Amino acid sequence: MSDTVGLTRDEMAERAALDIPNGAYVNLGIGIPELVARHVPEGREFIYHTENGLLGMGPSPAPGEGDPELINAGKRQVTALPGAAYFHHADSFVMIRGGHLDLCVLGALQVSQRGDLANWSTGAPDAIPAVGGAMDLVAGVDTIFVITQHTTRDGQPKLVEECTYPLTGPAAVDRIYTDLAVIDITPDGFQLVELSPGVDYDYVAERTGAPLIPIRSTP
Amino acid sequence: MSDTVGLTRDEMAERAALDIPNGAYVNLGIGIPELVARHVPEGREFIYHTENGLLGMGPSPAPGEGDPELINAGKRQVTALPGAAYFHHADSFVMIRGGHLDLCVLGALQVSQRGDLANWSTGAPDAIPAVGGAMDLVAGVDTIFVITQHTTRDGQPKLVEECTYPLTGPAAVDRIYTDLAVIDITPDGFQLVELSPGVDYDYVAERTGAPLIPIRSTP
Amino acid sequence: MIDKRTASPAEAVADVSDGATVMIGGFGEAGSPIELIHALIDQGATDLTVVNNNTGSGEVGLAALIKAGRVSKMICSYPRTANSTVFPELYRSGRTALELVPQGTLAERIRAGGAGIPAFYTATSVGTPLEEGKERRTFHDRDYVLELGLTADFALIKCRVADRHGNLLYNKTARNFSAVMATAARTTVVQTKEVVEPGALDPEAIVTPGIFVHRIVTVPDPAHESVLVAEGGSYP
Amino acid sequence: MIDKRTASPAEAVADVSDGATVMIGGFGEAGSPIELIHALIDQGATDLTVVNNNTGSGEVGLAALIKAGRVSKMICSYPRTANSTVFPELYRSGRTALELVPQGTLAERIRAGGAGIPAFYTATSVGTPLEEGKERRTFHDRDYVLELGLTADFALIKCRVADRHGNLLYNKTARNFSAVMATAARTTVVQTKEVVEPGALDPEAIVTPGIFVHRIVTVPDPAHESVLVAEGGSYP
Repeated sequence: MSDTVGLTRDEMAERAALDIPNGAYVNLGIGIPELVARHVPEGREFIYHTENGLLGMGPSPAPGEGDPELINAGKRQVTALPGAAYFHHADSFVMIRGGHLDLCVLGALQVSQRGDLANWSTGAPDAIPAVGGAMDLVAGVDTIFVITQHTTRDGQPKLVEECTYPLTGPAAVDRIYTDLAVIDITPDGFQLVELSPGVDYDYVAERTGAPLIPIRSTP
Repeated sequence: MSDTVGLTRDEMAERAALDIPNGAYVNLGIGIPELVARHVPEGREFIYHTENGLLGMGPSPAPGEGDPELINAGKRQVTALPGAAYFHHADSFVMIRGGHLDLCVLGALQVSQRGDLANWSTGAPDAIPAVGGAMDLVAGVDTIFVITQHTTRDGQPKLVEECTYPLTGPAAVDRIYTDLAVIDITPDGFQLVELSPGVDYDYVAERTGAPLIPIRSTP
Repeated sequence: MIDKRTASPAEAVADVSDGATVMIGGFGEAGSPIELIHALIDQGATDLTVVNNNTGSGEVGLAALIKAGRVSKMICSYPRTANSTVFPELYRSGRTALELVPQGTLAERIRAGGAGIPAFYTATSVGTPLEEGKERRTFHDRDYVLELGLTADFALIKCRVADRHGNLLYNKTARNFSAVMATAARTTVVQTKEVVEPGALDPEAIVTPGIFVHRIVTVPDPAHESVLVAEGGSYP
Repeated sequence: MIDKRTASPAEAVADVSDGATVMIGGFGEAGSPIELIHALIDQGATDLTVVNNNTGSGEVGLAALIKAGRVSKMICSYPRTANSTVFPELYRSGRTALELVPQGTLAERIRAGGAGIPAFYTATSVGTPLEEGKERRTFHDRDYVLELGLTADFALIKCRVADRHGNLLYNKTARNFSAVMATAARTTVVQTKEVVEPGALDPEAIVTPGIFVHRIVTVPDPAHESVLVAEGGSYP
């Protein structure tokens, strides 16, 4: 298989969006998760939350029309849709910590077969530690989707038996969308749900750092 | 001395108002304390807080002009002055518990010489216990004034060595305004500050259930 | 299209089950969702735990719910108000239990429940009979007690205007407990005088964002408890 | 007449003493009170503990305060942002300490400080390296950690419009930490684009009631951090 096997970043985001129920309140992490907002499936409406104090976040403003004080958690300028509401940080995390968001889509450095997530630090001794709202999101939001490349740039698996990087939260992740597959976290470990076009089980399994349960055949 | 010795309810409220500093944020309890609002000394401005969600409370509305949903903690209709703000109950008690109010004026069943306050229950076995916001106010507000008749209707002292009624809070009261006198709570106990017109030390001391330290003579 | 409107008060409270915990907004009559409470009486759920600052007055609204024998426990700060006769009788006869909570602690316990905070410390009630049974702990040389977050199956609240998403504005001091309770219930049901389209409300001024609201019922001309009581009304 | 206006940023921060804890509003550049921060740099107070979600960018505003060596400790959730070079250097050289706090816990600790709550429990950080040194406790079969309320000597914040009493409205997502910090400082200093008379602001829409505000300075046309950084600006 070639280097261009599997989904693009945008296709991964589109695939994840398919699994978000209509009317859901959703927080999108920085990076590929931000792309999910471009792919609302026909007939559905999602309401986006950004932890810096906005519910009803819309797309980027037209050039020259933004307000440097209307930004998202990634500190990029955004817009507010009709029905939006502004609030302060404590109220914003009432929504997160109190379990009011339906779903959060995050990036990952590593996900373990138990759903442990590591996405804030490589633990490198000279790194400036920075956590932001990630730990609150994984502790507070019921359903956590992860979008990530299946492996690191140098080919190491990001889906692993045990995370070696510092955790964002234990047993946090529900489902993982990679360029190669959709994989659920189950009590038995990584459960393959769907293969990307042109990808087969063995290709994914070889690049996964823990056992991968094949798609159950319909009985 | 006659039955009409000492201050009226309204005069007690007027006297207490004299000791409220300009610009103070003040919560007034139900009963005689409510009358304090009628007596803002010349040249001063107080901002009244009512714990059910209003800062900048004004006087009762003109007949027929009230809103049954604009009330004070005593559930009487009030008005909102220019510069008022509405907020919910949790935010209202942030102001109280967080020490943001300058002063609170409360009624009392009993005050002990250490400043313990009892003002919510007589502890009678068939009473319906009801506490409202009194315990939060005494725990959170720095300066607590009490306005009360010096004795009960049957002549028992309300200023006592130890409260026999259930406490609202220990060591809470700073100053007491009665029909007979102004009395401070000090580390040494009740300290007479001022006698009402026509009242002498012995008259007050006889009606006080703990030692009353005389007014210090100017050295 | 996100649309949280529900056809009627009856439909909005149809799934309240026996034994449910129900937070009811209001401080005295300000903010009391009378029409939702009356729909709950009609619906018949019983053995309820009700959270409200008071216990209602006369024989309408919350007092009527209590009088109908549906409330096995009240959690409140001030169960004794003018024209409040229903609760005292049931309480004295042991048919309705009471958990008395200082008003600020009640508001904060509800806020904590909605905020995913299981417990917090407060100085309120330290050294009083209401400290009984609570854990005491010292921080920075002052004593505090541990209080637990409070959540509910349903919150029934009243507002002035809502949009289809459930963004709410209240009327003056009717905001009181309602804006906090909206955050602490699995299902928050709102009666509003008016529903507007998303975008009609200033996003800077919204008090309760729609994420906390699940059902909206329009009651254009809600009854006032004091008026009903003055008329000697009773429900049903 | 209650009037919290102060003549200048310099006057508003004149009494910040060495060793003070200063909360500074803003999330990135949104809500950052640049003019107040620059006045604080001019004023000279040092050995400060600063609470902010980030550590500023470029060499203006918060980053300039850090670069000037005035900050001995940062309490924040995300000290690493685009164009943030000042803090990393001082941190690596050990000249500025860092207390890293998850963003929601930071907001809630500040809110608790303002609310008279010395401590609360949260599930955030359980099972992670940031749990270290915290007390763990189980409620309803889930584990939580104890977090302490956070207060400050000063809060420096920015708003859009204030009245003389200190009632505040903010601009969009510039509200962020500022409205919480206003409650948690002994002295809250606000820079506003505009001051209006009491009564000009809708009492239903006020975000920060005046009780939390002590000094108001008018800065009609505040600088934007991103513009200053793009211009290669540095302060002083």
